[in-house]
Amino acid sequence: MDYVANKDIIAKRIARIFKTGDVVNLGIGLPTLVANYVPEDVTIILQSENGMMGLGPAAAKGEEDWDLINAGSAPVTILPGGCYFDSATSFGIIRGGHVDYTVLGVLEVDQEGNLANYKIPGKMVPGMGGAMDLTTGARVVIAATLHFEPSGTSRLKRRCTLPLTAAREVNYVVTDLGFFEVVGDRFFLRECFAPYTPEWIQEKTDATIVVTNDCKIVNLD
Amino acid sequence: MDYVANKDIIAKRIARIFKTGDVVNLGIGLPTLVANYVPEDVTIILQSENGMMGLGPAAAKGEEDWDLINAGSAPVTILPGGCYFDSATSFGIIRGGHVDYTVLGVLEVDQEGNLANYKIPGKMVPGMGGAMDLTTGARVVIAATLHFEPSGTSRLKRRCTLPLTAAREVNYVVTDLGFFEVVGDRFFLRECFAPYTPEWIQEKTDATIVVTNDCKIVNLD
Amino acid sequence: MIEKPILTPAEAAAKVQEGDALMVGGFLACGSPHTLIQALKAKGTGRLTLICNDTAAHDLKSGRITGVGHLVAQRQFKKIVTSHIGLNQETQRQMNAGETEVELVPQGTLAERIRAAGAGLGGFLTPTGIGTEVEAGKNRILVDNRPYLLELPLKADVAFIKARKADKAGNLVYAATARNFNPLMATAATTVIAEAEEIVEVGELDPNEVHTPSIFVDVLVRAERLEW
Amino acid sequence: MIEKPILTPAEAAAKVQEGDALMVGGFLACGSPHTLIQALKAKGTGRLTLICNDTAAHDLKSGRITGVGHLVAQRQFKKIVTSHIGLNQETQRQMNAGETEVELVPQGTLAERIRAAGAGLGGFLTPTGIGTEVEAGKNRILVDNRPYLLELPLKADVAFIKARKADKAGNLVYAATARNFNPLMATAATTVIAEAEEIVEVGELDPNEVHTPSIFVDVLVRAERLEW
Repeated sequence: MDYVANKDIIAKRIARIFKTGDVVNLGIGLPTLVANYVPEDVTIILQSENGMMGLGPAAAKGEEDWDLINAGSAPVTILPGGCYFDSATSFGIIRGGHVDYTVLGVLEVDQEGNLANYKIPGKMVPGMGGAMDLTTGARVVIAATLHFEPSGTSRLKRRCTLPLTAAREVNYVVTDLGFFEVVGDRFFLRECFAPYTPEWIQEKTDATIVVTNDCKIVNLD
Repeated sequence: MDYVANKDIIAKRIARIFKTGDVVNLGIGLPTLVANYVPEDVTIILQSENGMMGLGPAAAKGEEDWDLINAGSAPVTILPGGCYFDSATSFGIIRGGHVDYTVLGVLEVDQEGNLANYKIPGKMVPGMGGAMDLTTGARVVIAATLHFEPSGTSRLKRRCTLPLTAAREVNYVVTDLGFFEVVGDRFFLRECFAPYTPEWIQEKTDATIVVTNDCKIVNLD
Repeated sequence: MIEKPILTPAEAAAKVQEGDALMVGGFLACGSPHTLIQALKAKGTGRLTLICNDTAAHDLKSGRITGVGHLVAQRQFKKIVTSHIGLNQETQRQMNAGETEVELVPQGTLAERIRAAGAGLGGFLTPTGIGTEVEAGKNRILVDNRPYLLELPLKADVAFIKARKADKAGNLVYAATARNFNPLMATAATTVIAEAEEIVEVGELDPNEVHTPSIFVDVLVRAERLEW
Repeated sequence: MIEKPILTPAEAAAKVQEGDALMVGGFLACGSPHTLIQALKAKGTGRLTLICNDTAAHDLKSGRITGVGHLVAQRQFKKIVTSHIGLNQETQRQMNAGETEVELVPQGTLAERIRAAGAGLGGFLTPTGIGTEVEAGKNRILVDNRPYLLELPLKADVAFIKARKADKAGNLVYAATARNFNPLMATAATTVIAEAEEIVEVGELDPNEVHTPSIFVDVLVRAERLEW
C-alpha cells in the first residue's frame, strides 16, 4: 500500500470530535488546521493561551492589530463574546480543567499515553511553552500527527524515547491512518481511514494496537 | 495620676507616622479614626481589603452607592486614581508586602510582638477576617489600643493569653499613654504622652518596658 | 458565541441539592446575589455547606438580617467556611450551641484556596496563620528557612455570583467593591449561576473589560432584588 | 493620588544594574516594552538574568530580531528563565554552546511563580511537569493521593512593563493579548518601570477597568517604539 502524508485528513477527523459549547485549545502547526474543518452547525470556543477566549480567524492583510496575536504570534481576530486575560488567568483556565480539548503536535506518542513534543536533546530545544500545562490540565488530550516521520518511522511508539511533555495524559491520537484511543497501556484503533487497513497499520507500527470488532473503516475525503 | 481614656490621641500619633506615598490599611474601629488626623501635606493611599485602592471619605448621606463599601460595610467613596480589584488580588497586595502599614485593634499585645484581636474563646468569636493576612503581610504592623481595658487591666502583656492573630509581627504599639516599639522581646517606650510619665506607665503595665535616654515626652493635644 | 440559559430565580435555586457545597459571593452582603439567596430561602434546601467571606449581618435584638444571613437564620447550613461572623449573632449562637459547624479561615487564605481550586493547583504555601490556631492539622513547610502553611484548594458544587452586567454568553462585569469574591468563586464550582442587574447582547461588552470569562458561567438570572 | 516620575527611556534603563534579575513583559514580542528594551540595549548593561515568557524571535539566516531578542543578541544575559526559545535561534545557539544558562519552565508554572512572588506566597503545588524532566530537584507532594510539584516564587530586581494606557499615578490598562505577563510581573519586582502608549491625568481611568493598580508602578516612560 502506498502512503501519502495527509495533514488535512487529521484535521478533518479531529474537527468532528467537538460539540457546540466545547472550549478548545489548538496548538501551533498541524493542530491549527483543525479550525478550518469544524462543521458549520457546531460552535466551539477557541482558547488561546497567550490570553484570549473567542479566538477568531486570522486578521486580514492590512488590518492586523499587533496587540492581538495567537500563541504562534500570528495576527488574529476576536469573536463577539470573546475576552482577554493575563497569563496566570489563562493557565488557571487551562490547569483548572476549564478547557475541554487540547490538540497538540507530536514528536513521539506512546501506548501508555505519554507525549514527547518539546525537545530533541542536543538537537532542538524550543522549550515546552504551554504544552505541559495544556496536556496536564485539559479534560481531553488529543495528539495530532502524521503517522510516520519523513524517514518512515512511526511516531506511535511502545515507549517514548524523547523527554516527555506529559506522562499518561494523552487520550486520543489522530493520525492520517486512523483514530486511536489510549486505554490500559495500549492503543485501540477505533477508526481506520480508507484506503488503509487495520492489519497494515499494525504491521507498520511498533506498538500494541488493539483492533476490536467495532473498529470502523472511515472515508474522510 | 488620673487616667482618662483617649482614642483621639492614639489616632493623632499614628497619623504622624506616615509619609507621602505610603500605602496604608486601617482596621475597623479605632484605627479608622487615624484617617482624620493625617497632616495636610502628607498624601497616603488607603487600601481596603474588600477590594479597593484609594479609599476616600465616607459617602455623604443620600449619596451612598451600596456597591462601594469599606471593610466595615460602611458606604464610602473612591479618590481619583483609585481602583478596584477582587479579593485574591487584594490579599496578594497585602501578603506580598505591598502595604506599608497596617493599623489594627487589640485585645492583647505582648512584648514579643504577638497580637490577639480576633477571639475570646467561649465568649466572642467574630473571626479573623483579614487581620491575620494583614499582620503577616504588611511591612509595618501598628497595634492601636487604649492602654487599659475598662477593668483597668493593661492590654500590653508579657505574654498574650488569648489565641493569637499573629506571632511576632507587631512593630509598634500606640496607646493613649505612649508610643512603644517591640525590639528583642521587650517594649521600648519611645514617646510618653503628657501628662503621663514613663515611671507611671511602667508601674501600671505588667510587661517589660524599657525607657532609654532618648524617650521623648510628647504633648499631642 | 453560545448563549447561556436565562432561568428564573426559582429554577436556578433548584440546581442546589440537599447537602451541596455552595459558594456565595459578597462581602458583608455587598456584591451578594440577593435574588438567588431569597430564592434558595424560599426553596428551603438544607444540610448545605456554605463557603462565603462572611455570614453578613444578623442582629438578634432588632431582628435585622442581611445577605446570606437569611439562609443561616433558616438553618440551611450544616457547615460554614468563612473568615468573619462578627456581625451575625445568629451564626455565633449556632456555633456556640454546636448546631452548626463553623470553620474560620483567614480572608486571604480563603480567597486563595478558592482561586487554587479554580486554577487546578494542589495547594499553596502561605505565611498567614503561622504560630496561631490556624496551624492546627496543617503541614508546615520551610522555604528559604521561612515557615509556611500548606493550604488546600476549596471547591463547591454550586456558586451563586452577583454581577453588575452580563452578556448573554455569560461574560461578567462587576461594580466597585461588589467584585470581591465573585470572580474567584465563578472559577471554582461545578455549576456557576450568575445573577446580573443587566443582561446585554453578545458583543456589547468590551473584551478588555470583562472580569469573568463566559466559559465559567453556566446559568444567568436577572437580578430582582438589590437590597441587602 | 501621588504621581509617579516620568523618565526618559535612557534614565529608566539606567535603573537596571549589572547582574540584576530583569522581568520583561510580552509574548513573542507582543506586549513587550520595546522602548525600554532598545534603551537597555543602548546602555549595554550586562550579566543580567532575564525572566520572560520567551526570547521572541531571532532568525540567524535573515538576521531578523524582535523584542528581547535584541538583548540576547548583544549577550546581555548570563541566564534566561523562560518557557520558549523556539523562534530564537541565537538563544538556542548560546545555550548549546554553554554561553548562556537557560532554565526552561512550563508557561503556566512561570506565570504562577511570578504571581506567587508578587502575592507573598512561599510556593504552590502544580500537577504540571509530573513525570517529566521538570521534576528534577523539586519536591513531590501528594494531595488526595495525586502528586504535585512544589514550585517556588520567582521575583526580580526590575520589571519592564508595557501598557496601552497609564494615568500619572501609575494605574495601567493593557490592550488585547498584549496583556499576557505584564500585570503579573508588575507585582513581582523591586522596581517596576512601565512604558505606556498614552499617559493620562489621574482620574481619567475608570477604576473598574484598571488592570494594574498604581501602587505597583514606580516609574513611567512614554513609549517611543511600538514595532516588535
